[in-house]
Amino acid sequence: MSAVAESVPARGETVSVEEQYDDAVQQREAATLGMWVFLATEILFFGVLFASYTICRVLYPLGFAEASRHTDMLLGTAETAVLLISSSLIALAVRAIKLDERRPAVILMCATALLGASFLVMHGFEYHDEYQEHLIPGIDFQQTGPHVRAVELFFCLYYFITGFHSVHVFIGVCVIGTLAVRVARGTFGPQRYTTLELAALYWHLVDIVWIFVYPVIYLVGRSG
Amino acid sequence: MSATAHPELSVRSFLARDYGLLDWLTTRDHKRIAILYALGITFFFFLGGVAATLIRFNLVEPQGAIMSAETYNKTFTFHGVVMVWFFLIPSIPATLGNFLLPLMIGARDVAFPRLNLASWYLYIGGGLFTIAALLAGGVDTGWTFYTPFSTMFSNSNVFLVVIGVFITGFSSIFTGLNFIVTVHSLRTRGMHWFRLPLFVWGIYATSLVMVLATPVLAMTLALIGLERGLGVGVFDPALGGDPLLFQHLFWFYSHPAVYIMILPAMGVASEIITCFVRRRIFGYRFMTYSMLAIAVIGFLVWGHHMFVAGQSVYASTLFSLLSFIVAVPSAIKVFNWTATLRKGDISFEAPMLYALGFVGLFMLGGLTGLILAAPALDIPLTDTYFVIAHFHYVMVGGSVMAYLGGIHYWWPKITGWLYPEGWARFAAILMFFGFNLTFFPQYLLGYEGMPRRYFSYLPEFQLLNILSSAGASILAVGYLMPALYLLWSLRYGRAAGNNPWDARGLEWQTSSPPPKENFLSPPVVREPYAYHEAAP
Amino acid sequence: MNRFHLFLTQASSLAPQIDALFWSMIAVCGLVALGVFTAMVYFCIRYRRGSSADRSGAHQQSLGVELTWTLVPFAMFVGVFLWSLFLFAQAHTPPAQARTFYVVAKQWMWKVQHPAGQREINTLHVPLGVPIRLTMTSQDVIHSFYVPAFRVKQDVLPGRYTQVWFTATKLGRFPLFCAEYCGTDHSHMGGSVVVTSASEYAAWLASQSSGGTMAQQGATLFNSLGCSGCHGPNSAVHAPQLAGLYGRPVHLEGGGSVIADERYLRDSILLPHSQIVAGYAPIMPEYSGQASEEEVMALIQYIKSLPSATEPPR
Amino acid sequence: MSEDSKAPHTTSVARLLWILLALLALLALSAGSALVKLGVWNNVINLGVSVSKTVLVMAVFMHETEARNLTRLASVLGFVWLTMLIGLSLFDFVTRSHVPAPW
Repeated sequence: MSAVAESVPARGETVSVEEQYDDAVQQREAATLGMWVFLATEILFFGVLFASYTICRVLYPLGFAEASRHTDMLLGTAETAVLLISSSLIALAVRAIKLDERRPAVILMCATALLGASFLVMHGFEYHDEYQEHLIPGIDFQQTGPHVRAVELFFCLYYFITGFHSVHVFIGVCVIGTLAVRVARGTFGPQRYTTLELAALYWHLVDIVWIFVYPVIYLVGRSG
Repeated sequence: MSATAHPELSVRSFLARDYGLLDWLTTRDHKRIAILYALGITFFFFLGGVAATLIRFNLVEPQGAIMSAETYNKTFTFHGVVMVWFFLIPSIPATLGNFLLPLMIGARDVAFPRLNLASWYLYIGGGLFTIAALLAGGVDTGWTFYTPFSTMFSNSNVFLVVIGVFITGFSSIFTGLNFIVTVHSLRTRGMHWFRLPLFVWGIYATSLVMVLATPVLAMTLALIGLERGLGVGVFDPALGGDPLLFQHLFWFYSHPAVYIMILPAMGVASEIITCFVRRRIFGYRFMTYSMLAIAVIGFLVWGHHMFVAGQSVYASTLFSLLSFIVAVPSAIKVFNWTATLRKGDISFEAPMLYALGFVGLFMLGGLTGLILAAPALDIPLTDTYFVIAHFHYVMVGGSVMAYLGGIHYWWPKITGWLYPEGWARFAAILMFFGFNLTFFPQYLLGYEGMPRRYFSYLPEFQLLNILSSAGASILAVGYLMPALYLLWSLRYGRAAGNNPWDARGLEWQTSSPPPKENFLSPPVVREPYAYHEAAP
Repeated sequence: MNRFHLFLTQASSLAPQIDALFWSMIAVCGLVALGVFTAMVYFCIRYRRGSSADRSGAHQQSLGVELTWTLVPFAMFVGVFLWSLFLFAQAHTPPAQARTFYVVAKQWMWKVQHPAGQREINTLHVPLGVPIRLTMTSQDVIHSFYVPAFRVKQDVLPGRYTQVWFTATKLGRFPLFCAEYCGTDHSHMGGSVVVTSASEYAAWLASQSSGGTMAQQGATLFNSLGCSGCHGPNSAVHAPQLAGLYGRPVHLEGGGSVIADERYLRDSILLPHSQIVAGYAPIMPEYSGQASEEEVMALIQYIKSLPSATEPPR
Repeated sequence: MSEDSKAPHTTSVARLLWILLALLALLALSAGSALVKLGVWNNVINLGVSVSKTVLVMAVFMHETEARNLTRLASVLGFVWLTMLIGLSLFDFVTRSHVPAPW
């Protein structure tokens, strides 16, 4: 029942327990539960966009199929692959730190952050192309055709969804990059990895969101 | 208990030592954060109250007594926004909940104290945006922000208010998250789930709703902000955006939000009633199940706000049925509180008066809610004063009464001083009568057909409006009284002692005010409401 | 006018039925409330501190009691729900012979057009005892058509038709309100519904100038907007025939079918590409922004008036 | 706690890489199937693939297989509530005008 926090030791040998917790296990379980609850709220944040998308698509199936064909399927698929790989790398990084393999962990985390950054760069290319094709509602949208309204609606949702997701990726890249530095300094170890694990959970969720974004944005009406 | 508090305890009290402004503003103690919230909430309550007073004042005359239609619209919008998001939603959870939840489960603090403080800052930050919107000229959309009015037609400061509510939403989410984890992780030895006081159950159920509903509101309001900024968006009718889409998203939050307001109030009432009846709550398990049932089913009934909105008849039918079902657990609770009174040993201190008032007024609000849940009756009654009366019975008669009851009940614990009993009883009774005089005529107004949000009205509605405004002035006096005598008690009140009500909750086993670490020795955990046994 | 009446006038065929349910529920809820209040007061007096009442067995719990007051209210709620559903269904089912009036709402007025072509603002003249169906839309924000004496209310949405119906059963002038908040002058967006006898209504219609019936106005628009170029009987363009279309199922490109109701006709005029008729090319220009809501309503009334090719003209 | 906290549970490298391989295969499946005209099955396959990928990520990468039941419950909560939001609001939209009134 030690309530007094121990001073932070080097090399992540022991973890400091805050006064409201009885022990490190209780603290870790609380933090993990807190993260999962937070992820549930994240799902619902994105959920509003997915719900709006679903309803608009049910209302305008043809327009959404047409609009989806304006997106870049190749880049979208590459982005998906990048995120899936980065997700597995961060999982490997968590494994490494639990086994006290600090160097591999740092490398894996840097690779994760780099993949995340490359995801953002690819998105930048996408946005740039769409700007040139006059596909950005509210800024430069000049399209014609029978479904022009539904196309514009789709692209509103496209920017809200991918924009909001990219913000999450950006936050993830920053967090993982920062943590990589701390891992290199020896802050974490087999006794002290909760922060890292939580960051990985967050990154996986960002990945999961994209897993659903990919088909609804890039794959609609490809066969038509 | 002597007139002065125990010297050692008062030194260890969470209020003693480190009382500089900076110490308070950087505190991580849940008890101090509760007090910070209480200050903010009281401020916003009186701000919203001023708006309410102006509304009632204006409605004394059919053509509007004191202001223009535009000002009136901004006033009721401000009243709604402030009362819903800056008073009712955080009221009981963020003040009493923050203070009591760790004490009641025998914990030293909430699970994430830094996050708790951050929540308060978010709350204040959101409040500042809302006040900025007021100073910049106000907003006239109503607290419901219906599209396309809010996105394409209103010329007021929608953007600022939307940002304010968005930020405050995060405060709500983090508070809920904190409480959920606290209840799961930090219960003291022996405090298993069915030994939790009903207040904790109420806060827990509320936290679930906060966490699962608020993100939807935040994102929906963000979409409104984006649509105003870009001039184009998901709700834009020119693009074929459906106006009902917004309503679905909005009410997915805003109906459960009613349960955010009422579930903790139910918890407070249960604590107070058991204490002053001196017996176990009747049907403890049913009370806990019904709270969880309300929290979950409450998410499935939002469409009853849209019976005349153009929703499909099938959807209306389903939502109506679910709305009737969610009324069952509320009915169970009212019956259980009443049954708890039976064979009790009842005394009528001010908290008990508030609690009894809560049960009665909540029941009237709930019963009229049943009428509105029937789609055929909702057709003539929705968007009239009948609805206004209904939700004020639940939120003001229910939540605010319980909040004030809780403030009185735990005032000795929080401050260490007793409030003046005579004044408190008088204020409680005054409020009860003032409240009924204010809002009962509004049921009649609604039945007669007076629509809500009307700046002017037909002359035949005047009598009832005058009655309502007269009641409001009594209510205003009633609300000012506790503010005054509670402050007075801080200076001149009698020392309370650790357990002035001889109550059984864990929070009464520590000193008043509690020490910073809550308990100097581990509290004794037994079944809740063990009034048939002696206090430990 | 300044007098306060406890009972609101019942001026439509549906009003007495809705009131019956309303007062029944008030009675039941009142009884429940009275029962609980009585019990509370009785317990509070009998078991006040210091009274000598018998308190043995005070802490007993009872599953049976709990289940009783769970299941009995539940059964009652289901009963009320079914009763209410029955009325709700009626409120959504206009009689087949109902006359269609058209309503366009805008900030902050109600524009009404009678089938015979007469227009009114903020006033609606209707004959006694005739079922009236209102097809409504909004030019800007959401409004709500509310006549307390008829117990009817329906939101009026931009970009969509909603409908409401009533049969007036009482002569007189009844207040009409906008019930959905719609901006600055929301509280002034009202007027009245004037119920007159059939003969007075006919006289009133005759006294008003109209540019022909709505269908005639629609026929003029049908030519001037260029619709007849493709949909006319002598057109060479492959376009769907409109005669007898109203109320029929239409098969859509890509599968599925819809009933050609007013909502479908409106969408097909303004946004023809959202639902393409099977077998036709999507070549029709959009009339969104070209035709006002009133003009669309006149066109619809014209299309409805076209005799079906297979049925004898009415 | 002592045993547990000294040697935290880890997932083997092979398992993580197999999962990655499965994820990429599923990605290829959804991209490929989208190019073939399958009507409504396009949507079914895409959604099915997304759900499968999510299950894999949550089960292995996010350690759900060895997590407490409470954590598992928290992890599905968001999805369940999102289903309620989409399900009930969609119910309104799909039953609006295409279906004639039942009475």
